Amino acid sequence: MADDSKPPQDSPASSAPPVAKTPAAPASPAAKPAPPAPKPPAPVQVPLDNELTRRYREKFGPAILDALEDRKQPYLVIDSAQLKDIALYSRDHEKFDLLEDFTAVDWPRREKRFDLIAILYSFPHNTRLRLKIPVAAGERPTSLVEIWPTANWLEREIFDMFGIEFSGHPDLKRILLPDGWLGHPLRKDYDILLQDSAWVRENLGIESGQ
Amino acid sequence: MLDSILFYFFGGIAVIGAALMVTSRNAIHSAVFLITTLLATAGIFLQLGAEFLFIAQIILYVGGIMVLFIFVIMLVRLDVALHHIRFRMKNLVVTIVIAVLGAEAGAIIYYARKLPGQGLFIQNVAPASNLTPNSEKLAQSLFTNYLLPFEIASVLLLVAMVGAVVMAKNKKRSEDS
Amino acid sequence: MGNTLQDDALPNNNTLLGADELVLNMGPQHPSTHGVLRVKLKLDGERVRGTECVIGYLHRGVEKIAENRTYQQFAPYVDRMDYVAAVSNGLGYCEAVEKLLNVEAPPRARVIRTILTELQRIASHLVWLGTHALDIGALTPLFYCMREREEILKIFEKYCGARLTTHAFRIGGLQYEAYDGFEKDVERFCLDFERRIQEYVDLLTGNSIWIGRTRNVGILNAADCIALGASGPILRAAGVKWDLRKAQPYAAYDQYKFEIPVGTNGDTYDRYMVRIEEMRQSRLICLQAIEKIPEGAIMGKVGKVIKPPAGEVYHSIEAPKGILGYYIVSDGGTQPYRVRIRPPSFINLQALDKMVRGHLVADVVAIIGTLDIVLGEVDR
Amino acid sequence: MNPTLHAILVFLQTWWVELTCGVVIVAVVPLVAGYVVLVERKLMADMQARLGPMRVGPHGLLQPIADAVKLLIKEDIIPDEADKFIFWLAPVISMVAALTSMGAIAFGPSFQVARDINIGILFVLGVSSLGFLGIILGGWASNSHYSILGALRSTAQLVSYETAGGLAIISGLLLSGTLSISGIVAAQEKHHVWFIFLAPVAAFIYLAASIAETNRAPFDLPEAESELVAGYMTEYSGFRWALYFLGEYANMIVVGSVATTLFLGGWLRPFPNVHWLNWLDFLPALIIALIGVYSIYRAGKQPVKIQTGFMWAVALACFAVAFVFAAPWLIQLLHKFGLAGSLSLDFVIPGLNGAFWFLLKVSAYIYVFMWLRFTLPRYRFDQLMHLGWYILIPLAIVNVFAVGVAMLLEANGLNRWLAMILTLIVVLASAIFLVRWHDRRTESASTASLAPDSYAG
Repeated sequence: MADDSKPPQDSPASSAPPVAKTPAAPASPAAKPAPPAPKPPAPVQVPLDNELTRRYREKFGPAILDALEDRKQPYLVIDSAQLKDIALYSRDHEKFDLLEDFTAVDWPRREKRFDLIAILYSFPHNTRLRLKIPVAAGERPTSLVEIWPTANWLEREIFDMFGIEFSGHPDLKRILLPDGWLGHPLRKDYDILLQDSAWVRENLGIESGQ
Repeated sequence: MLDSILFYFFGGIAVIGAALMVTSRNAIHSAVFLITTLLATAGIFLQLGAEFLFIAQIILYVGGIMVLFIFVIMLVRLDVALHHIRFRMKNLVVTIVIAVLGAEAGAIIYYARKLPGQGLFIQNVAPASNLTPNSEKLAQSLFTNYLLPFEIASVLLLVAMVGAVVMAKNKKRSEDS
Repeated sequence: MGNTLQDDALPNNNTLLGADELVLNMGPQHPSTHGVLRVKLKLDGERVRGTECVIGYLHRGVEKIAENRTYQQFAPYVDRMDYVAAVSNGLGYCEAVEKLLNVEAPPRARVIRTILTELQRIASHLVWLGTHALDIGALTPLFYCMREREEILKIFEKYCGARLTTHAFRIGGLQYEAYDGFEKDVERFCLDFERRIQEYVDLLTGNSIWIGRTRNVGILNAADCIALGASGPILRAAGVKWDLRKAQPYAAYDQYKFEIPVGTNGDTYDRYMVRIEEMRQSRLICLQAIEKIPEGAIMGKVGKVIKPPAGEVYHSIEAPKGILGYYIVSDGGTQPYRVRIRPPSFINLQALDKMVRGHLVADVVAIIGTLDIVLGEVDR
Repeated sequence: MNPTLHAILVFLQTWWVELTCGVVIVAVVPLVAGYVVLVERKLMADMQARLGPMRVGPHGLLQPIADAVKLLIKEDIIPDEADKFIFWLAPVISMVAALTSMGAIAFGPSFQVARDINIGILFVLGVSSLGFLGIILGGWASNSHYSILGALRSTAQLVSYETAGGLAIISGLLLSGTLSISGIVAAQEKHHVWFIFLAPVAAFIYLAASIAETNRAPFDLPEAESELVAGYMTEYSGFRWALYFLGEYANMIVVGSVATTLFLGGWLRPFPNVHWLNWLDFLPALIIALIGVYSIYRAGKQPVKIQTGFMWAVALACFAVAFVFAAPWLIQLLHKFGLAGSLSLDFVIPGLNGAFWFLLKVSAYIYVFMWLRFTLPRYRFDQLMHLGWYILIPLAIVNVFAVGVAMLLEANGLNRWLAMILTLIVVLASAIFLVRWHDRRTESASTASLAPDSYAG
């Protein structure tokens, strides 16, 4: 189980480059090699052990992979299998009633290359909590639409930008990019030339416009 | 002279409009040609000095009824409806209808000659400009001699209107429930 | 949510009754979709049975651009998201990066930031009011609103040389000192503005057509607002007395007294009243702030090269349209590893479907107007 | 003499006034409509703290001509899927109906095409309502959803507001006792009062109905810009669009004329029977001359030479017109000095002055239209329908009865004003009742319809 705060686990175990693992980005001759892995972050994050995290750990045990604090902002690293239960618990028992944002970060060198980030806000307590859910490339995490309807478009955007599919989403399709778009732009290995050369091949009949 | 020019002008338009109305395939086009015919007829009324009739024709038929016609045609798929109307014996039916209408027209022309007066084709007409304005007279006769038929017609129309409203409301209620 | 219109093809209009539902394609080129929003309306007569928003016509990949720019280089890009409230965008971004760096802007910079941001809020609400009124058919308020907005833009222009996409703030503070007469300009505007607001109120608030067009239209109650993530005036109109400026004060908001206006019904009229009152409160904040702008430096201790330590931060502010959040991940380099922007318009727009169901086409226009979206921000 | 030529000469001798008026209407109305647009833009600009058109000619005075030229040379687009014949026909119907209905309007005691027609006001109403055919057909022919929605709205609106407007007119007709336009004006002269004072509610209802009939804000739903783009004329461009546009403005002039004739005393000057106010007859010449003086004053302030020249031209035109208006008096003056011989132009006075007063009143009426447009938001469609059916039509019916009762009371010896006020109280009370009742109805309806739906998400 990887988290970006733990340098030893950051480098991938498998030797295959992450590009080959992404199903939605077809290998293209123009595609650049994956950018170098980010430098392991210095440990600004400190382990967090307060009442809130204790409650979570108590309730979900091993599904809470880690509880950390970064610049005084707490976050939990949780197992994607338990995502829905934890989300439901957060909303109903911990009163995190607003899903302020839901997004993802790509760490291509990691075994589970994506982090889903759910930013929760509690109106009664005026506090925020981030849930960080590591997700592997082909994995289909549970959709949060039933818990927070606002997740609908946010998940569509994640799908659009990262290619993460959510199981149980009512209408998962691209939202910001056109339907025929190739690849998922916010992946670190996305190559901007991909789209261009595909268009050139299709419409001009030549190999590359560059 | 002017009168006859106008008469033949409007009459020609009315006949041409009627013919086009029957022959055109598009229902909206038919409606437009029907409007042309109605307007031309109204023109004849005006030329005859029947001003009230003229404006009643325009307001009621063209402004009211035809607008509703077009409204309905716009909303309903008439091309589909036309498909259903085609049937095998249509040529026979058409022939019969033409024959009956032709016979009727012939009979009228034939017997009209024998009627007292000048027959169907009137030779001498008083110029329309010599006629007196007749709107007031029309109103007078409607509200004196023909008051009862007039009121009965009004009540009939009112009944029809209320009936239409009731039917529409009932349908809506059953849809709601 | 998540309703899909199966039949994309528009049926021939000769078959209006044949098809039970009429699909009306509103936008992307439509006078009242505020840019390039496209809404597919499923209509039953003129009543809306469902909607689908098609967005992304203005997508520029702002979040991707951020990954290839340094922190300073990216700052002007955020102005181009919500281009009618560029200053607020800049404030959110600069404060987020400051949090990432663990620095704070000096007090003077924070007060000036507050003044400019509140002026921007007024300007943004003025644009909203004008266009919203125009959507509902009132032609005149637009020009009155633009007249006042012009005064605000003039202040911006004097301050930093730009009017629309200002790039007024820098990471760590400000680049420019307030110009001579800045306080006087702001004061003159604020003193004049109360009278001007009264003009809009006179034109609209008591007008029975306006009330008829807005009251009970597009109701979104508090529970729905929170579930759909709708924030800002929409949330407050539903009766939730919540404002990030009070809940988690940033910039210099903790120093000033102001009220959070709330509505009761959560309809279009309440949102109108809330925004009008917000303009008044912003005016009060500005007046308080120019009373005493602290002396001192305007730039915090930030080096020429910004290299935040690895880690991540989320910072959100109360932009004119709602919660504007920045989630920034640093890998320790000079360029952000990931910048996620939580655009209020994008998330508020999601509530459109719920708000318009059962209403008429004319109300769709009013509701899009009352959501106060800016497509540059929706599409990023 | 050649008999044909003779016949033509006789024809021209009998009909020259009518022919001239017809030609003038067809030729001048588009131009006037263009300038009404300019005036509207200028007024709107004034109310909205801006300047309006300023570029073409001094103060934008040539803007309508530039617009017309632009529209003429614009590409004429007919959508592929449109019904070409109807698409072509519809704007023509709209324009022709508006122009034809002007035929029966008396712009002055002698400026009328259909002079003898004894159903004048019905003619105007009936023929101008034909313009809606153009709108409906155009909306259908464009084969576009916005167009057809505009056409549907337009039809529904026509049916509702023609009824209310017609009933309002009946109230006026009851007072005049004739359908003939000159008869109506004569009746007002005889009664010594404009009918707006005898039947104010009818005048108000007609104002509302006429705004709806001309598709102007706040009832401009068939072309509601922010909802239906441009409604029935969404797909029209270039000169076809201009025909619709001209039709709309010509229609404004028509309804303004009807209202003027029926409620504002037609071509009569204020207080036509008060002799010590006869100097008012001299007012038209004076006003026009003053406009000329003002133009000269402005001419000095124009930045460009050609604009100065244009302003001078405007001033000269004003003086020429003023001279025509003043000519009868000048000749009277000459008579005093025994200079003019047997020449007399006195017969021109009622005609010219009548036209002046008539157009002034029409302008005032149109000004109210514009004023409302810049001030009020737009009604929603159902609100418009409710206003028409639940408030205006019942009120109009009540008003017809009230006017009838008032006339009966007067015939039985009651003071006219007393009778009028008594019935007016009844009408206003019923108006208040209708509005209250309708408000309560809609309130309960809206809460009922929203309740089950509000948790659909």
